[in-house]
Amino acid sequence: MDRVMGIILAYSDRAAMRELTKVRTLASLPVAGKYRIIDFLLSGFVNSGIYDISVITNNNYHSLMDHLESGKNWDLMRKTGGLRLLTPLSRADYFTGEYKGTLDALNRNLYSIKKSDAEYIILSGSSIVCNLDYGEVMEEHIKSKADLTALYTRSLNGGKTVPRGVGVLKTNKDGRIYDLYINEDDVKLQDVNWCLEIFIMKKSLLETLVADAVSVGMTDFYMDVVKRLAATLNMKGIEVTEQFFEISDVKGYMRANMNFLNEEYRRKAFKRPVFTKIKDSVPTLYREGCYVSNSLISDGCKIEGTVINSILSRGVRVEQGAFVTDSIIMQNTDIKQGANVRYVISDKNVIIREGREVTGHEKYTVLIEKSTIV
Amino acid sequence: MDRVMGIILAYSDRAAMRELTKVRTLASLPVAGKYRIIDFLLSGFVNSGIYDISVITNNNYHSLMDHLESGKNWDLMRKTGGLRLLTPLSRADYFTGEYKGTLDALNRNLYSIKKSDAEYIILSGSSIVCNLDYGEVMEEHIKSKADLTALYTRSLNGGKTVPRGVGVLKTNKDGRIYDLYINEDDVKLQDVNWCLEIFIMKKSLLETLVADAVSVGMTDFYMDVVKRLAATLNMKGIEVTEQFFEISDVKGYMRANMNFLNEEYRRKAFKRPVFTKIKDSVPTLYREGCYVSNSLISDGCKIEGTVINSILSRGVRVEQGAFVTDSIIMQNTDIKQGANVRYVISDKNVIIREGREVTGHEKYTVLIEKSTIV
Amino acid sequence: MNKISKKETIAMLLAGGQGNRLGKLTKTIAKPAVAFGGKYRIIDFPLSNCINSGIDTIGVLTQYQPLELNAYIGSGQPWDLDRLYGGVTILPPYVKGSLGEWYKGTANAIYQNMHFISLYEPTYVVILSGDHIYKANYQLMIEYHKEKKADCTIAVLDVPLQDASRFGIMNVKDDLRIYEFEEKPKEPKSTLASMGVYVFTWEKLKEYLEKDEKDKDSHNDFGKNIIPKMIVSKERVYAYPYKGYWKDVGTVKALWEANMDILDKDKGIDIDDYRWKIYSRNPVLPPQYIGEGAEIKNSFITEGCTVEGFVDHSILFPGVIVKKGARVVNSILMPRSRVEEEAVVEYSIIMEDLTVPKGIKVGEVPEIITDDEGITVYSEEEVNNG
Amino acid sequence: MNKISKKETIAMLLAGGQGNRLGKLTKTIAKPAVAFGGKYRIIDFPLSNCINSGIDTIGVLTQYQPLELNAYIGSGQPWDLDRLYGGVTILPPYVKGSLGEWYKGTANAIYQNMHFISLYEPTYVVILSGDHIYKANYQLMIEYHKEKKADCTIAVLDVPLQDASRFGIMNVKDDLRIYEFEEKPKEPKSTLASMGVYVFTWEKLKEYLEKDEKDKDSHNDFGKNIIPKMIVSKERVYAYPYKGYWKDVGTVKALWEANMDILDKDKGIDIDDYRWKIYSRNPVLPPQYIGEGAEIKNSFITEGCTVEGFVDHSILFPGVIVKKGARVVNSILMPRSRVEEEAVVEYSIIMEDLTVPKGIKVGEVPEIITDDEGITVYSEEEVNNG
Repeated sequence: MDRVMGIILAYSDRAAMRELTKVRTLASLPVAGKYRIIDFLLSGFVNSGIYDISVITNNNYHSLMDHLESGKNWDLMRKTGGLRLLTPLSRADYFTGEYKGTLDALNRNLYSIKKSDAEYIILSGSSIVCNLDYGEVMEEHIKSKADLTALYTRSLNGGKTVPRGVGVLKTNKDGRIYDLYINEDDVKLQDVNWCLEIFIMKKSLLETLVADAVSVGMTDFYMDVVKRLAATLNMKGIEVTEQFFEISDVKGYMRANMNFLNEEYRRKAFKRPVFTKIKDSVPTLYREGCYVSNSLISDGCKIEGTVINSILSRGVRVEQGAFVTDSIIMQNTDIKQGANVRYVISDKNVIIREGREVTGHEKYTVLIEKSTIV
Repeated sequence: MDRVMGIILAYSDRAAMRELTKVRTLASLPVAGKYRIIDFLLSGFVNSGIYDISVITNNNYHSLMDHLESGKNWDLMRKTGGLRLLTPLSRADYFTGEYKGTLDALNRNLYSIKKSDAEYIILSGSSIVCNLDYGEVMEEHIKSKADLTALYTRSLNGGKTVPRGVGVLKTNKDGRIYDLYINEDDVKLQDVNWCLEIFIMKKSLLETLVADAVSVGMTDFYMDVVKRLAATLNMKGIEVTEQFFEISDVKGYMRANMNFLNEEYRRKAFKRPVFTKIKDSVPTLYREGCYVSNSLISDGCKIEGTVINSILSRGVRVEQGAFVTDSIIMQNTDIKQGANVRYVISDKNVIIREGREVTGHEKYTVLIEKSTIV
Repeated sequence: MNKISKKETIAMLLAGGQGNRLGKLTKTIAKPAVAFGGKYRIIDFPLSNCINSGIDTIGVLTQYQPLELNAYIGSGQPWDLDRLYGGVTILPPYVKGSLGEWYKGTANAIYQNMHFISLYEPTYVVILSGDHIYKANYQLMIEYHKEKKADCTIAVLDVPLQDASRFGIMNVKDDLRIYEFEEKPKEPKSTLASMGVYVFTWEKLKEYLEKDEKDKDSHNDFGKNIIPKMIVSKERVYAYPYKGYWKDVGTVKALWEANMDILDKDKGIDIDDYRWKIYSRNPVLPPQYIGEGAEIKNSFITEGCTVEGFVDHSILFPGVIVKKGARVVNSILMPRSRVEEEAVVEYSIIMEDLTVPKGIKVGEVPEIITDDEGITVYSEEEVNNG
Repeated sequence: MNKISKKETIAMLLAGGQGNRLGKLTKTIAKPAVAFGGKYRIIDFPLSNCINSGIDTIGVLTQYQPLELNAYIGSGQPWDLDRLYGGVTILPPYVKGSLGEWYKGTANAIYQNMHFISLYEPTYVVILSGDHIYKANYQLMIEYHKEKKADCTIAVLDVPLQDASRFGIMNVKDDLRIYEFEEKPKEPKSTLASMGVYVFTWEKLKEYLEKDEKDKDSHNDFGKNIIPKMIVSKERVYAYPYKGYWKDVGTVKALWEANMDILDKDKGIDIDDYRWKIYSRNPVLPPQYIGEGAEIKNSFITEGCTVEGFVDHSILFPGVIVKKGARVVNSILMPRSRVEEEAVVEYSIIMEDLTVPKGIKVGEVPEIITDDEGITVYSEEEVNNG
């Protein structure tokens, strides 16, 4: 996989994420306790032997930069290749402001893409949690002689509703893509090919496609390249038979997280290592009187209360008599004595005061913004 | 120096630099062959034991980011402290676009400055080449009980003309600053205190000054803080008795470089190590028939022609019969057979074709833009 | 080698010990590499103490089974010791001229690496060992050393009189100058025990190391030879009184106790102190999963663990699995060990990668824990025999 | 230690050699650490070959004076070998059980580190030595090894017949299978000389290393024992014909010649090849300054040098100073050496940090360079005597 370069479009934040992406990009959203979405994407590349990776981000990328640092934690601090964070404004004046769309983002970073001596590109979004092995699909792409390969799944969100904005690939029986559409409302479709936002092609082709489309004023890689050229280019779809969860609204975020409590899913997700930023947390301390059940707990927590069906990031404190259930509790949240938290997503550095009660419902998760005191 | 944090404002590019800052920030402008201006600033901090450094940049920072990477080459890849590059757009939506001035730049990065547990701040510009030892001036600052200390020199640009835009500190006889002005035309002043754009103060004071000034709509650290508060705050000037060269126009750039051919200046500038990005160049090869005199040559060059009174960056080729004199030749420039180059600044990746002649004059340096073929 | 800039203080960490009394725990690894406290190794404590004290140049002297220790230390990055100048350097025995020499005593190990120390032209050298669990700011000790204008400063602990005969005891004058050093005295005159942490003025140490090498009767040991000689020669040797938790984990029982001590805040060692972090090399493992029906009390559990059974007053290292109905009490489960359903583990240390099979009982509740016998070490021998 | 993911190929680099025949050059450093080519060390060549061949897991076996070599290799970062899994690991001799063993022969050194190799469960192991200057893609050799279904593949060089008796010579069948190995034969039957680069199928190598250890008469050496035994036992041992520059720099003359060879493109080694970079640890020094009146021909000069005199067909290492009127011809000036005014240096190697005083002449033009006598090594002895 020496000749493959990975590109992650790390900025597709959507309004439906509410306050979760107010202080960060989607790619740096915490998931499965101590991880960020991008950890799974980067680990997928690294585990497949792909060490030349560009992360394109648009704005609000402070947490992403802070998380990635030198790339060392993903074994991506390299003399050749390695990890590059590409931001707008980093180049001369004729490009200004934020990216206008995926095509603009790629176009304004073509100078960097061109420098790599990779032959192939794997282009990935950042709204689907996956630690893919790219070895097989790369082989299949090369064997098929397709100009472009798009990965798809037939099992998205465990067959549940898929919110609007996710792409669907139309393929004929030999796998050729003849159309692509974006679902425009929340849908529950069976038997369709949900696009995983992962595309494989020659680097030279990507360069040409981007330059051509941008020169005629187009902006979106999905609609203006894949859909528009479906008739002209030889595009193939390859099915990946794993379970995938996409994160484009709070419900999806909850689902993608809670799924890690499933043993089978967890085993598959962590079959290959998932790297993340090292934090030097101590082991988690379970004190007398705590009760923990069906929960994923990160290091650095102190638990004296009750935690059920929940996911705890690093450094969470659950004091005596506190009760946490069906919730996602992010880093350094303090849940004080006797507090009661149900169906809640608590962002970083939140304090839930003594005896306070914050309760959502299975159908509606309550969200507590970063650094709030409740 | 555990309690000191360095901040470099790395984006003060000025129009008088012509094409030199078209593709880069001033801080990443090549100087003295294989270095960039920021190498001297960072090395000064590191050699003084200051390992907690923020570099604030505004736009056009691709070359800066590419140069600094993880900070490892300056021994600044650290678990605590280390090097941070701060860019606009990296935070949430309420701040947009480029910085409006030095105060806006500091204000929009206050969140990061506040996180450090440093007690003191050394704030530096990036237009003066210096590898200062901050140990003594820090001691003096603390002893003097000044609220703010500004460093100045009485010998800027070797006593020659100083272009407009450089600050002058007015001090009374006990060193207290009572005014500051910016020279508004190219001047040749004797007996004034040229401001080195280096300020020392408590971190808490900087935080307050910035927040206060910004809240009443001010933008410039010089005029809106130092000048405006000269009467109220106890600000001291400390003279640094070294030779300084500032780079704010092409003439100054030429002068700052050529000065490295002076043995005495070179010895002082490199008394403490100057770190830079490692490039794994081979040693320079001097072939039969070459003639080199009074020149500073970086590794990776191949010289078959003549080089006199010049500075060569890494990977420069000077072919047989080619003639280079009184010039600055940046990375990977090819000077083909019989070409003649005099009083020229040649940016990166330039090719001067066989027999071509490019000649400036002592009073006017010809500038060849990056990646040009002449 | 490039000329290296001067460092005021460097540390030399004696990590070559075999740790005989740890038995099976050190069969294939050096003592400082023994796992401790859920995600640490013993050596994390002196290394973290160094970096937290501002000492960024450390020589680690290894000799016994160093592969795992060397791999663990690596570039020193986890302790922020990956530096352009200084950082951490592994110093194994080597061949010089045509002869190779193993490190004989602790002093000889330092003697053989004097050229390394000289590279940094230090004023002070801190000598540490890799066998102790404690937190200490060596910088304060160096300040004390300077104040006293000492040639050698020895950190001492006030121990109960009945224990004093197990230690090297310092007899001091009022100003804490040491006039006599007694190794495990039968009738101790004082209760100030050496912690095995020394600060030397480098010039002085060099002189004594060279003298000691010429003395053929010497064991080339700091405690037995260098320090007594310095005291006899009227050098300025001072005791530095240390207050706080300190434990020599030289025996199975002591190692077990030190582990149990971190579960108990009153015992005086808090590993979760953000102002004095203990760094370690972090494994790449998912968060711990606590299943339905698990019951956990007073335990440290870390990444990669899965707990479905009963765990009380125990420490689980990365990747440990405790199945349904299993019972783990007062025990230490080393990395990737497994306790199967209905198995019982009490007062035991389960070694890395081993499985306690279904329904088996390991260890028993000792009446009084007086010696190592109280703690069962479950190693491959047990597995093969049973 | 965490379980490490499998690696198809790992390399073991024998870097313990004292290099007796390099005399003063290896008095305080191991041979692989000897400076070469203006800014390199000998070991940069095998390390760069590894990383350029895609081999990212390397054990470096050290024994003789390893401090400088260990410090030079450090975390492996300059060769892009600072990795989470794999990278470069220094393997010194160590104490196991209660006994320490030095590495006896080359095979014994590998034998003692079999547990290290096993960590990565490799299919192939490449054995390299730290004494040779060459560029080679080991991956091509492994492909060849696979094609031949070989148990061991030995890189060979076609040498002139008159030189053949100085090498280990491979006698091969038409398909390049080796049926006989002769160490320095008086009457060579072939001109295929071993380059000291072996690819082994790990399973096979393990078997032979274990057998060899039991053989008390063995020198535990690859060339003398392992390879001949494999051939006799009819294992599939193949020769891999290498074309290109290769030089054993085992003597002062060979080292001098190899340095001079890089000045001459026709000699076949190009160190300035962006597709096959030779990496090294870069010193922190300013660019070189060439003064007025300097005259330089056919020379490699690097960072930190100041040249004001005459330099012809020579190699100057970092920080060298050649003063006005000095004359340096056909010579190698090691790091930070100085040639004062009017001094003359010819056919010489000036050791690190030494100064050739004003007006002194070092070395002379040999009539024919046939042996080491032709090259003068200017070392501290000369300085003290002279």
